Amino acid sequence: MTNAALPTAPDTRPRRRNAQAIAPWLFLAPGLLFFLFYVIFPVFQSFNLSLYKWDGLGTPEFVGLKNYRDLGSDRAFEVSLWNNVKWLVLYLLAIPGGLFIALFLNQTVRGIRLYKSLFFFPFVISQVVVGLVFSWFYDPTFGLLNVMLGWVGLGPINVLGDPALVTYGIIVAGLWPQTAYCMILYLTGLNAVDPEQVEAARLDGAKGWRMLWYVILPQLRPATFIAFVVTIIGALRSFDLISIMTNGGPFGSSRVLSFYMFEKALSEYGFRMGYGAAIAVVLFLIMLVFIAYFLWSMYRQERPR
Amino acid sequence: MSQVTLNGAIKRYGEVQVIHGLDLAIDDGEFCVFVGPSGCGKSTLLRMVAGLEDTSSGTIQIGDRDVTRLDPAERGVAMVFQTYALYPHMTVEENMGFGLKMNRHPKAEIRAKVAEASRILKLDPYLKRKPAALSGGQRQRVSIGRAIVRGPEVFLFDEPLSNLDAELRVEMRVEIARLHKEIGATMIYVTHDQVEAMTLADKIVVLRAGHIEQVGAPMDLYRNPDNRFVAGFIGSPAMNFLPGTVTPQGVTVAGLDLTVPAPASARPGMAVDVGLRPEHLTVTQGGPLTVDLSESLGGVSYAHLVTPTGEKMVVEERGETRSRSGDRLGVSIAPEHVFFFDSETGARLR
Amino acid sequence: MSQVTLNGAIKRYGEVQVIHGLDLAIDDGEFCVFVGPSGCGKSTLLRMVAGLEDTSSGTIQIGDRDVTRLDPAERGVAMVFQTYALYPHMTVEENMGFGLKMNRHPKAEIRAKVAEASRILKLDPYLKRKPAALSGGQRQRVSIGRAIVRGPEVFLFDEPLSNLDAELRVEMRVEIARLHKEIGATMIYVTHDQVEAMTLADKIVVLRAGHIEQVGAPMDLYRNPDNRFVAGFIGSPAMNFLPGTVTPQGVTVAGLDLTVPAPASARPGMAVDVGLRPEHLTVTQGGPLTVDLSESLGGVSYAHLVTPTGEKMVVEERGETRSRSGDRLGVSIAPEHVFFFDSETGARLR
Amino acid sequence: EAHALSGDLVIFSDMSNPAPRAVMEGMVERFGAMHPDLNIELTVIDRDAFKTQIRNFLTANAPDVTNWYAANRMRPYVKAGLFEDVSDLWEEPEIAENLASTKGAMTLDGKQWGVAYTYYQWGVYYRSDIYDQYGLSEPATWDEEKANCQVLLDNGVKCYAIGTKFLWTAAGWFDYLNMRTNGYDFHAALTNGEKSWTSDEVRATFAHWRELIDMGAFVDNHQSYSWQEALPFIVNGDAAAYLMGNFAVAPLREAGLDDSKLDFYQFPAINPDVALAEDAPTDTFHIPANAKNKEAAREFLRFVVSTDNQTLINAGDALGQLPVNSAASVDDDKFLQQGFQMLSSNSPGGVAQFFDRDAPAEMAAAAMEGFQEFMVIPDNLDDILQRLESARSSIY
Amino acid sequence: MFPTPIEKSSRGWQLGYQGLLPVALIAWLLPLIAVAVFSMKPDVDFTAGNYWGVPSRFAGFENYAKVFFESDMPRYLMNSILITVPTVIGAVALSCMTGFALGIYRFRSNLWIFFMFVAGNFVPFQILMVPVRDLTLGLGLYNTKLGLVLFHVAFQTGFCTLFMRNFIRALPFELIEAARVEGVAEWRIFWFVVLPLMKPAIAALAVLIFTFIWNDYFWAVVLTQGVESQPVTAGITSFNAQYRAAYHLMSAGSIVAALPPVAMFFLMQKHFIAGLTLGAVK
Ligand SMILES: Nc1ncnc2c1ncn2[C@@H]1O[C@H](COP(=O)(O)OP(=O)(O)OP(=O)(O)O)[C@@H](O)[C@H]1O
Ligand SMILES: Nc1ncnc2c1ncn2[C@@H]1O[C@H](COP(=O)(O)OP(=O)(O)OP(=O)(O)O)[C@@H](O)[C@H]1O
Ligand SMILES: [Mg+2]
Ligand SMILES: [Mg+2]
Repeated sequence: MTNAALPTAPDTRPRRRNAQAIAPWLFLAPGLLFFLFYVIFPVFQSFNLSLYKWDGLGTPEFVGLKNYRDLGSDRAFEVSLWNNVKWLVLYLLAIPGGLFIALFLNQTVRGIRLYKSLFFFPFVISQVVVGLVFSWFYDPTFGLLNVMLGWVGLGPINVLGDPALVTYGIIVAGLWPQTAYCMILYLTGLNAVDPEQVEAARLDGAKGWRMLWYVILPQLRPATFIAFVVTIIGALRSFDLISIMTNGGPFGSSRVLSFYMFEKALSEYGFRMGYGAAIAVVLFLIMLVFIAYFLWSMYRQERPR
Repeated sequence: MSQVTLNGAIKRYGEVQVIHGLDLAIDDGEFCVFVGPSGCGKSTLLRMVAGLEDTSSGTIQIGDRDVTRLDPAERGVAMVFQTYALYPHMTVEENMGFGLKMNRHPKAEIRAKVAEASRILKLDPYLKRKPAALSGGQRQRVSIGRAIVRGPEVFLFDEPLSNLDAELRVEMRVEIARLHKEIGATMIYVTHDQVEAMTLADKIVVLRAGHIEQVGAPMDLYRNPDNRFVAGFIGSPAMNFLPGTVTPQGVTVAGLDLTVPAPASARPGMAVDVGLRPEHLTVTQGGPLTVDLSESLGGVSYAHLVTPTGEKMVVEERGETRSRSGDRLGVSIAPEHVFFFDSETGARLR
Repeated sequence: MSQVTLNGAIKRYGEVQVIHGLDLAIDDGEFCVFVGPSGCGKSTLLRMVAGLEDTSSGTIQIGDRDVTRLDPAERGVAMVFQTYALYPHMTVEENMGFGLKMNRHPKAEIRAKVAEASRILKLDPYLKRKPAALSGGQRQRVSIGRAIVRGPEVFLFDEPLSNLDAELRVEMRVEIARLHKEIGATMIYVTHDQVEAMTLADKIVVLRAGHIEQVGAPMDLYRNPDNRFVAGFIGSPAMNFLPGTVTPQGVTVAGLDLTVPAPASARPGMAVDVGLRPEHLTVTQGGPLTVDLSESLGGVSYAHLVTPTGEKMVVEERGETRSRSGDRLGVSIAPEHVFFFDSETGARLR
Repeated sequence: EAHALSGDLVIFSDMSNPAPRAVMEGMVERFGAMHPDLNIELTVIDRDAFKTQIRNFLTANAPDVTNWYAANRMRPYVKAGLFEDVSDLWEEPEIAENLASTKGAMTLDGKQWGVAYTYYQWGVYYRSDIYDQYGLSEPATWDEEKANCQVLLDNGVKCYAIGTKFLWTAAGWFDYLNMRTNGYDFHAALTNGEKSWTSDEVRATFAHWRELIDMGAFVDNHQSYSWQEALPFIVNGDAAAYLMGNFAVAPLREAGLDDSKLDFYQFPAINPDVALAEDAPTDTFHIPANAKNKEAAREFLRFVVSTDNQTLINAGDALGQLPVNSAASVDDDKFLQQGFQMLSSNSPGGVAQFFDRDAPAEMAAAAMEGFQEFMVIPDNLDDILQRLESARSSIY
Repeated sequence: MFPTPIEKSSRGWQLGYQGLLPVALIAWLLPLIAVAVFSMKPDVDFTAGNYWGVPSRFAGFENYAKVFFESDMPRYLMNSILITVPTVIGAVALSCMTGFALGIYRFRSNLWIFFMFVAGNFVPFQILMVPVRDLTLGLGLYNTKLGLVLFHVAFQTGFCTLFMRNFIRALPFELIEAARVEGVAEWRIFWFVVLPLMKPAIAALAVLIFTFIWNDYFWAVVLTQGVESQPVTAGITSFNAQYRAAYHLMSAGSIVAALPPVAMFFLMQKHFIAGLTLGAVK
């Protein structure tokens, strides 16, 4: 055996400089703990709870997947799920709506800043107030809607009392602030549109709709993406408006999953915590599709760094 | 026929006038470069020709048409932007074909024209890529390609190379010169780069604060500047200016022990600025000047000198002998290379 | 004592190795410039010296201390960034004093040091301003001032002038040279600008792809490059390379009607690259070469020539006679100005 | 009194409407005056919100006294051990004797879990001036009822105001129609889950209900209103009557309907073979098991049911309801007198609490939603009953 | 700029546009204007059926006086302030730190932790309802402002971290490196270099979170129950229960409830809009 002294291989692993290795964790700790404690763990607790039957008072009783099986035959759940689909689809109208208003307001005339802010106004107001305002608007006896329908010889209709219309009625109320939100996103997006590209396109002979479609919209993609995300979240979280405007009625026709789960879990006749949790889990799984999509596109953006 | 003619062109932004009634004729097929300090109105003027800025007053003609009130798209011009302004969501091919597509040309024609342009610019391997996947020089080529495809009568360039690094800039400069030779269209080119202006231009327009200072071929401006501004602007390193006095014997340059024949229009006692280009000065060992710093670039070096009166000047040195910091030198110059300017107005005295 | 010594310094990013075991010694008080093409590892190397990047293997010494594993703060270096990296919310004064303040130096001492630095850099009028209210050159001066205040043994500069415009760049370059003379600290300077490298450096380090190609004083590299890469990299416009063959009579350069004495190490029949600097070539009227393009910059002009075999070369012309596109020329050169390189390895043949 | 009380006494109350709120605050004031060393904290919570929040505070931060409802409605809390057993109070002679009538409603598992403080009749409140205008009189039978209604409808007046947004008002109608059609015992069995919702008896009840619906007897769009929001129909004369608890009198009076315009009648008989039965919900006070000052709490309960207090708080100008203490006097108020009469002498079938107090919560929720749906879309009846039946099978 | 600036079009278009703006605005804000008008009507207008007409007289003062002096509204408003302000401070403080950690340091789990915050921020919060309520009950914080504040802080930290981290990412990294070379300790870099630069982000985020929390209804209903701790959004429902069909008072109440975020919006407009885009569009 040759026992020649090998040159001692230099320490190839860089020593992590201590300050820089520990510092991030110290900075993260409070926020992370809070967040884990109040947000991440509860998600898993909900998953767990959905396997139990529990009235919030006694001891939970393990029932396996029974809650989920019950959901399968629960008509109210079906209605809620279906309404959620309506919300998801129709709420997206806020995006073209917002774009339209943004295009309308993207000028530099006197006082336009004030106009922009006022158009944005509905977003700042609590949904509770929006809900109230719109219930009065729809009110079958004195609501402005019927007054206006009267002018054109239509009506009267009871939007919030008609099981076929009620969800649409609430969605319209929700679209109001949401459109304002999308509008502001697009306004700032339009601000960031590269003016030289617009000029290049103008030299290329693009105008009006063709300019919008081929040059502007592609550049507004980030704004559209965010508008899409916030609108989807808004649609799936919709609770306040339903609670204020109809309380889920008439006879449950305006419920959505988030409202139904609240009703099942915490309302006057509810307190089926496990069942409520199961509904929440379903809602979460739907949302997960969008969360995954969002994270994925963020991951793609982050990677080049 | 695509000469460009400006008649009394004026541009106002609100109250502020930034272009003051310019008259300018650019011949068909000419390569015209606008130079001038930052903010002098080069871009504004170019954009007025493009139709991207309204002309407040005066007219602009392209060929025989008065285009003053026409849409940019109708003027038969194409523009290459400093930031390229490529559409990031389209491939190179789509970028180049976009203008034709917007004007509803048939697909086959678009394909043919894009192929032709990409051949000229050697862009074939990149046709399917998005701009983000191209280097700066390639992007600039695409943006030129986009202009070519539309077959415009007039090409407009606004500092097209200033975002490229030094090496690429040289390469693209040569390419643009070649392109001009090949397609022979009228080109108007804005730059603040000496070298680009000197090498590319058939005609240089020197602007200052919205006025034209001088128009002419590059070497004409170099040899025969009309005023101190143009003299200092054209040529690199810049011309040295030293205060001089007109005496009956000629013009004496303070601190330089130098007397040169006075120009015809100079009156004795008059204060003049004497202009001496660094490349026209010859160094002699021993003299009143001190070398502050000597910078050697290889083939050439520049000595920064200080006169006894504290004026600074730069002298070019070539060959093997280079002065060093601290050396004491004299300079000499051929009389025909000395320029004189009125100290007050800056006008050239001949 | 603050020489900087690298021993087998290696840097890996994950699997990719970007610095391949460099050995380098920079003397105390020396001005050392790193040059090389983009991505060759200049910044990485500088940042390894600063401690902003871990050194994967090998050691770095500053003075007599092994700093390889030390925090940036403990290395006694100061760094000047390309983007200045001034704290925008602090005044010039606070920016310069920040490092000392954070290290709990007494107020009076800080004030004194800041005053001293601002005197050197002529920043006194701006001490109370925020960076936003300064011009680019002033900002760069502040960032240098911030480095000076801490009185480091070693200054590190990463392309400090590349965000300035041409005029300011010249001015700041002179200022940095002056500064080095004044404080005499060791300085390491990264740039891709020929002129900066040539004029500032005591020693230039030419890097390529994480390897050192050559180390030496600027004019040594210009006159005596070790290989084709360095020869092509140093000098502007770049050296012309033409294929040549070694014959018993000497080296014949294809298409150029030129035979020059062969270097000692060349074997007959060997293929070599012949290097000719544009500024060493003299033009003769009538000959095998065609002028493709002639670019005149005023005092100097560059003729782009094509040899009968299709090779391209550039020749510098001075004085009043300038060739024009289409002219037919010959060139001559003093034999001592001809360089030879092995066509395969690129190594200089002497 | 025997000895002075001290410390804190925390009371959570659902008496949030203006009149009850005043009563509650008055009681606290008087009780406080009696026990100057006692620091009483009263929290009044919105009556609807209270129903969901009671769970939270019973487990988390229990007060010493809380409002709630009698019968089945208190079962979950009793089962979970959250209410204090107050059988001891019920052994005290004063309470045992005077409150005997509500003892049943407060008893579960043979023990008493709180005390009642008021109850009130349900029935039909109507605009006597409108009835007079069209020459109508209080109906005693279903046919008279419908005939009256037809006259009103012909004159453009709706027979009944109702607001079903919060569902329970429809349950009042169901209670009465079902008790009149099938009798108290059947109704009790149904709410106890012992009868099928698809039975012919239940269908008969709905058939009667449908007669009114088909006539258009109820105000339109009732699903959009709470019970308060439906009051203006009565006040404005757009509807002539309102099936409601006696608590409706106060706001109607306040809105300007004095006794010359407002009157009351007992819900008419439908099936002559069944005895009349009434809804008379009982509202209660309880001591949470986690209460801290139970001594003071007991004292407060004694105070609430004391004869004087009962007289006072149930008076027409206060709650305007019926005292639970038999020694207390019923106010001279016209409606209270009528109600008292009705409940004590004309309700041989029995007295029910109310649908959502008699049926378990989950069933009540499902059923009341069905009632509302039926009132809006009567054709869905089969579907609704099927659903309720399947709910019944899973709930009980 | 797109669409073509109106000043480049004909005079007629310009006038048309200028005229259309207020009309469009009124149509857009019609519901709100109606409420504002409602809140100034005397109650006789409602009994007389004059819902949408001009108020028969101006009764704004008495309506608002009633809201302020005869209802619990002031207490609800106070609660809202006591909930919102600490939440804003807490969430912004925490997220400055998390954002700094995630934006500046390279460590292996960085991106995953960041994604966890982002994902948590998008969770439909109903799924948290039952566990969070139990947690709050368990901590003895049910029906306290503190309970609500703690949860809001935790939940908003998700969004705020996304926002702050992206903002810090956009800061020039050389600033941190420069400070490191100068020997500044990490926490001092945070405090003296990064934090001052985050002022605009902090302002924007603070305004944004203020509105979010002020307008929260769901958690107010889930975690609180009475006038002693409920914020104004929940309070307005009981207020409305109390004044049912008194539309003038309900309107006045709603406007009072909506006013603070609106005032905030107008005062801090710039930050607000910056916030929406900064946090989101990055
Ligand atoms: N939209 C505008 N409103 C008001 N003034 C403007 C506007 N655009 C340009 N200007 C002014 O017009 C003058 C000319 O600007 P221009 O951009 O043409 O200069 P330039 O010569 O291109 O400068 P640079 O070399 O920096 O590009 C400047 O003084 C500028 O401030
Ligand atoms: N964080 C990193 N991860 C992986 N590779 C890196 C990283 N940073 C730099 N590199 C690679 O290391 C090499 C050297 O980069 P460096 O920035 O040092 O080049 P440079 O010589 O400074 O170039 P330039 O002149 O463009 O500034 C490049 O190939 C680069 O792609
Ligand atoms: Mg410009
Ligand atoms: Mg670099």
